[in-house]
Amino acid sequence: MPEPFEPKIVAFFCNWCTYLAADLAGTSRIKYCPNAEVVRVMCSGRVDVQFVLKAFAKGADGVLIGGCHPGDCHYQEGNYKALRRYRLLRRLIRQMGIEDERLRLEWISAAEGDRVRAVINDMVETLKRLGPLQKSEEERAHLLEVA
Amino acid sequence: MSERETVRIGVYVCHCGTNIAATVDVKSLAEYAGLMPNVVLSRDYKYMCSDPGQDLIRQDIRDRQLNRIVVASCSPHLHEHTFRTALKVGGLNPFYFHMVNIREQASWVHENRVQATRKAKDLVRAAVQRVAFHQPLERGRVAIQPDVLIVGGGIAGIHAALTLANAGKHVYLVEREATIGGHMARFDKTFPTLDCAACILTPKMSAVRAHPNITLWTYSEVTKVDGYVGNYKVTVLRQPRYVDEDLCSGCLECIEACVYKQAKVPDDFNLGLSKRRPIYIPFPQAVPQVPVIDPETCIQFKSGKCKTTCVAACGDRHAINLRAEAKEERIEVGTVILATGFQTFDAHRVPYYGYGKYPNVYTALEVERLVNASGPTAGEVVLRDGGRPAAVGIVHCVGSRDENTHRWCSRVCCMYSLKLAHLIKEHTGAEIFNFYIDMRTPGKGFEEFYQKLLTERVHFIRGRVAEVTDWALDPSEEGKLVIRVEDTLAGFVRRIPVDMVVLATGLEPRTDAPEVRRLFNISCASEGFFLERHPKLAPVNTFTDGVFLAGCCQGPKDIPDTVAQAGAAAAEALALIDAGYLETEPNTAHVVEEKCCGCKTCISMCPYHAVAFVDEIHKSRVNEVLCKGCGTCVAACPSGAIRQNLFEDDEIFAEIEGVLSNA
Amino acid sequence: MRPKVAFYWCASCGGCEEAVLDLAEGVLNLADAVDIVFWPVALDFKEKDVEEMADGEIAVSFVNGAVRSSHQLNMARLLRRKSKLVVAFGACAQMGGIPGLANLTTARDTLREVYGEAEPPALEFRDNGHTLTLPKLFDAVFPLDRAIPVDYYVPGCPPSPKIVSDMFDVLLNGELPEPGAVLAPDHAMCDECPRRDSRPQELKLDRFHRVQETAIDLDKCILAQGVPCLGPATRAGCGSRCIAGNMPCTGCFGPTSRMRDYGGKALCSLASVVEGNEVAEIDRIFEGLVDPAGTFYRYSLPSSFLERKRLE
Amino acid sequence: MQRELRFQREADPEWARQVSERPGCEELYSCLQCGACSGTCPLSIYMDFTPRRIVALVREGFRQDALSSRTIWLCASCYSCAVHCPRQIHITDLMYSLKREAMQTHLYPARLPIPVLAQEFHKMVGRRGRSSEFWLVLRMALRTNPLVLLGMVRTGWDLLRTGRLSLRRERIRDIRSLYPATPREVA
Amino acid sequence: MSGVYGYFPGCSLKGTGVAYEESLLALFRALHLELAELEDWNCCGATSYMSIDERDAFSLSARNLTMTQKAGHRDLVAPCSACYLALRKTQDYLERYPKIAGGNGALTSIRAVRVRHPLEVLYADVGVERIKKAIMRHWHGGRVACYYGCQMVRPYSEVDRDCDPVRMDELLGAAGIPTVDYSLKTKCCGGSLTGTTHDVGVRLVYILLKEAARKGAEAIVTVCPLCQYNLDAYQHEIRRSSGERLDMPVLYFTQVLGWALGAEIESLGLARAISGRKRIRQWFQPAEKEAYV
Repeated sequence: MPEPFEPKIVAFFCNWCTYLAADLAGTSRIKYCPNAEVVRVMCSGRVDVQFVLKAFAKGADGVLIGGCHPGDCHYQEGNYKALRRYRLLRRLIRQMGIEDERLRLEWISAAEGDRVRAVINDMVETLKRLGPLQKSEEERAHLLEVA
Repeated sequence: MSERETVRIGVYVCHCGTNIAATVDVKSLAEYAGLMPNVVLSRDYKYMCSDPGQDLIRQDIRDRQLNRIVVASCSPHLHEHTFRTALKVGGLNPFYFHMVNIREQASWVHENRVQATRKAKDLVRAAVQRVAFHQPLERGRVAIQPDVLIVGGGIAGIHAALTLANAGKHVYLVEREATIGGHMARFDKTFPTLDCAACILTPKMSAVRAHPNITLWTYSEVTKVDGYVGNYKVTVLRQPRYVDEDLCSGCLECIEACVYKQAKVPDDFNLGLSKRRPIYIPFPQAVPQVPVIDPETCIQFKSGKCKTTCVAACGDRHAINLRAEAKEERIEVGTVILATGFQTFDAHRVPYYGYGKYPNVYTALEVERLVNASGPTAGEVVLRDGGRPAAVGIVHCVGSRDENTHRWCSRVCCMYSLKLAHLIKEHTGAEIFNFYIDMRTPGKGFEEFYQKLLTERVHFIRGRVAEVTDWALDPSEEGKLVIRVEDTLAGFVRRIPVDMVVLATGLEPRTDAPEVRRLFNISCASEGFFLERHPKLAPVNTFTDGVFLAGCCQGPKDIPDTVAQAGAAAAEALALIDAGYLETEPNTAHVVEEKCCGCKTCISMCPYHAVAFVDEIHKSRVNEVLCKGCGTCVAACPSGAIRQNLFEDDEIFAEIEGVLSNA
Repeated sequence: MRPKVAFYWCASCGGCEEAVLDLAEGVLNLADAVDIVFWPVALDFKEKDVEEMADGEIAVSFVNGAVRSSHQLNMARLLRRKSKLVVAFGACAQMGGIPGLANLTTARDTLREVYGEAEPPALEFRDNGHTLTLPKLFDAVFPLDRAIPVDYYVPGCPPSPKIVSDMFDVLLNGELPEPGAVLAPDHAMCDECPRRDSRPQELKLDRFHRVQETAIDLDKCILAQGVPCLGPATRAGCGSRCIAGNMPCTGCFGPTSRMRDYGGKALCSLASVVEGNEVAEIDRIFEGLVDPAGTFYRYSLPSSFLERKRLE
Repeated sequence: MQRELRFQREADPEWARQVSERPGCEELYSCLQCGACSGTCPLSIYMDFTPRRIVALVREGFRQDALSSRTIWLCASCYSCAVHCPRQIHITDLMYSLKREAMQTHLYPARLPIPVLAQEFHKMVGRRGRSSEFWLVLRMALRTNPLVLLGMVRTGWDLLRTGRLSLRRERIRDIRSLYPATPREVA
Repeated sequence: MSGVYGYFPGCSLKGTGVAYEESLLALFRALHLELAELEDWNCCGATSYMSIDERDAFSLSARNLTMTQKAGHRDLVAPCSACYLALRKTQDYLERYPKIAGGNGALTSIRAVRVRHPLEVLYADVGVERIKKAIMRHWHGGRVACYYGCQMVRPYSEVDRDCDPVRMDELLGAAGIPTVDYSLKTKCCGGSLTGTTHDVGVRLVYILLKEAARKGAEAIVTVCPLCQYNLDAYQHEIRRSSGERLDMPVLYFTQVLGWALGAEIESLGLARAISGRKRIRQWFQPAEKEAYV
């Protein structure tokens, strides 16, 4: 029988809050789903919309951006920039037939190791419901080969 | 990627004993890495961070001409520096390195070995693809301004200040209250040695006042912090005390002269157990020895119709200036020590203990004042109605170890409860009952003190008090406070009538900790205490360079630990100052000028004004000293003309593809 | 002997063909300089004429338009085989162009849109002995380089005369740029924008307008007036024709070499300069951006990372 | 003289684990044994084991002792323990789940009227959809110790003359809708 | 804001607690609040039921809640503390522990209904101020002890805080009825223990009455039929065993408030009290003229 669908999540975590939270989850031995793989950036404000689109195109079933809580950004305002991009990007990917739930922006402070678990587990559950997202090149191949 | 030279990557997988190896198949991970493009060698080793582990890297760089290194082990926050140094020693630019976190973010958080290993492989692959793009970078240096700011004048702040001042550094000590001394100044004796708090504290307090290298600002608060390690620009707001510190001689005649013959105002230093006048000095040994006028209650301020006898009493010294106003001081310091302390748990939050309902239920801090010879009752332990208690119950863990309030253990309550038990018994001969969940006496001489109390025939009842009530079930309980508790050792429920209940309230973060935190750009742990950089290896550092922690603002601790930590914080600051400079991370942004189209998008991105528009050339430019390296402008640059060291687009895209190339 | 060149159009509007003629008298020099062996729009050549040529016989083929049908794909492959160089000419060939917006839907839906309930024509039908076969419509639009290897790109919808003549210069008598090059300057058009100095230092947008909804001030930065203008993200070389016409840049010249997903980058940048820290306020501001995909990917959807709408 | 000794083989840790998965009992293992529950419990003074000790017994897996105790039946569900517990253990729910298990395994103390009342109540409500105090008490008394009825005469009379003792047997119309059929094994 | 409230009387209010129902209806009438009794409601399962079968216990209340929803009521008023808690807990647990429902649709999606206790309705929807204004009769009775019992305030503390609740005291205070500080206001009355382990039950009752008297209360005011029954019905036994003649009236808050707000005295079921009948007769005399405000 085919093995069950395991969604793949690319997680962009800011160095000062969410990445530390993930470390804290580790030192507290909090267990959560292994589906999210973290790309560390200094600030959620560094997350270029291109990164997110790249991830989706390359076969990520979900993308998670983790930053400091509003007002707590280590760089004062980077997380607000992230929030603004995220709000507009959501509408774009919706037009591209990608469900809102596949892209999440979460504020997780260095103290919230438990939230890392909660968010990732919850996202994995949602993605399992939504099923896999088609890679760009696969789509293309499939479309051109009919010619 | 850097010109022509072929990329030769070495991958090192750490077992971390069994921390990683138990959950991640390190062997197959190393083998897998060995097959990746550009990887010329891959090893797994028990402890990469150990000397032999680092030697391995150095040797391979030499013998196998490696020019990129990937280490898969713990969090970069822990050992990135270690390995970069290893590269440097091995003759390679330290930034030809990338670290993969397969411990905190893989082996410790996953149970399924297959999945954890799969994830580790993805992460390593991503790192290998990323590191190929790494560029050689040089660390910048920032000069460290030698002056130090210390926030909080409790024992922690005082000790740190004196240590630094004695080392010849200039210290600004900023205290919110009218005097320094903090909580310790309120204590009578200190456990376990029972030496009097005042005797050991007040000399240090006056030393602070007298020290030429210390600028003491009481009644003051830090309101603004700009800049970065080495040169912080700090604004301090100094509230007017209406008595000029420089002119006042501390004769205190003004206080006697006040038109209020009886003190009327609840005295906060004594937690309202006594009264003071509108012009007052917090306590006899206060530093500075300068009275304060409290405009809330002073007639002159309220109605303007006071004879201002205080001004007259001061005479031609003219120290009293009722028109004084708050003033702002602007200072520049290189380092900061936060010693903002704690606050005690509000006993009202546990209504079953009747605090605020029954007058003879006290908090431990109140009793500290009662037993204090210089306190409101001159050391007499008397009840609010003047009577003397014949039986006293001390309730441990109030607001500690309780999911409904605070889950942590406040560390000091057991010991200070023992101390109060001893002192109350000494003062009153009353029968003392301690109600504890677990007795925690892990310090030097602590257990011996517990032993002493046992032989003093203080009662120790193991059980969390269920309630304190005035409900009398038996004539012997009439008019008493009844403590209902299960004596878990005897195994039955008991009702114990007492005259006085002492609530051993725990320590909690100050209500304004979040604001202070933002002000200095550091983090709080989940309980709300300031977060240290590493619980074991960097206990006084924060994630913000040049900002250090001392005392209970970092977590509950007793006086010895506080003083020790204050010393450590001072030493850390000193180390920075004497080094003269700090090497900065090179992860700054820079504009590729010929590509910049001058659209100015980046200008508004930077809260530090590190990006400026140069009209002559009509392009933006980044001031790398001001740049803190968040990369927000990089993401915002519409034509991709801004780049960030260590977080180049190439590098991040490579990482993303790497993570996903098995998707 | 003069180099042989071919012109061909795939899914396009014909504007790019016009662009060649926009050279005005320059066309005559061109006609002298080259030997045009294939140009269905202008001259009577047949497909088989090309088939009969030897592989690589054609020096340069200029192909405009996106690839949307089996026939276009075959022609592209044929020309690739017969040509030394293939140039993707214009936005459609380079990035998919306006036809590329069809990637927001499917061929089926497109046909339904056109034919309503009526049956779309069968791909093959006979009439007294003759069989006519219609090319198959793909479910997506592709830029030329997704169908065949492309040597050079000429941006623009359509390419500006300057770009076109420069192109002929370098291809016919200059030394060739490195393969894959876009034959236009590699900086953003803001640099050349006549209104660039009017852009404020600290731009913060609190609303967006569509062009038809507002009177655009003639000499102020258009973006600063809340009208989405892609100038900062778009390659220069167009001669700011739209700006001159008091219209915002819609990005036909595509990205600079340092961007990977044109629309994504443009969106990222634009979203960075809006006001608001609250979700509600931010969303309100973006309400003015009615059609994000259409705004940021007007010419480049098929060449974006996502390429097309995901199908259920 | 009674011998008090427990062999480890008598303990059933697996059972403890199962209990810890029941609603409200999740925090079983984080119990501090502080006794706040027993202290605040109005009935602990009548129990054979204080609530704290029940938690200790369950956690260590002494199933027999816990299920056959009178304690679990004396619990009047006043929820004081639940709100006092510093580890937020819902001791009331723990007691309920032990009562249920004691019922199923017939480990409940014989001749203790409380379980009998529960059974009768369950039967009556199960059949009629409502409970009628008079008949409930009557049936319970008959099954345990009819003599207690004598002690109840005075109270019964008081209720009767004040019109508070209804002899009607209440019943709902749509009795079938009482328990929507559900797969039992999930319970 | 006179709206229609769904009304779940529960078994006791049709039996030993009939006075509670009478006075509740009278009081709500006086305040122009409409109570619509739920059609064909069933027993809440109280505490005993939970001791036999968890799922069935929850499905009992689930049925009542579902019918409330069908009837289109947003609020369901449950005067009996046991009923109140059973309903409230059912909502909470079915949401928190899906495994209880075991995939049974009938046991879910009943969050919409707001389960209310009349005390909280009075406090929140009517409010102390409106009560003050609506006073029709001057209290000439003695001081009373407000007794809240367990399940109305624990574990949910939505009607009032679980330790030292005050809302009944405030409401009575607003109606000019003096209350005493009563430390046992949330201690357990023993519930059904008076019926099973009789001596234990009666002992708890005795303690409650005794402490109230010690604090100078001349009556106890309750919010729950079982509390009222226990405190009221066994005083003669206490007299027999301890020789103490308490004869303490045990009233419902709806009776005293109903009286103060001018409800017909006959409609308050005062005659159904067992203990302290004499005192009740004195306190709740038909109004002389000066008794009217």
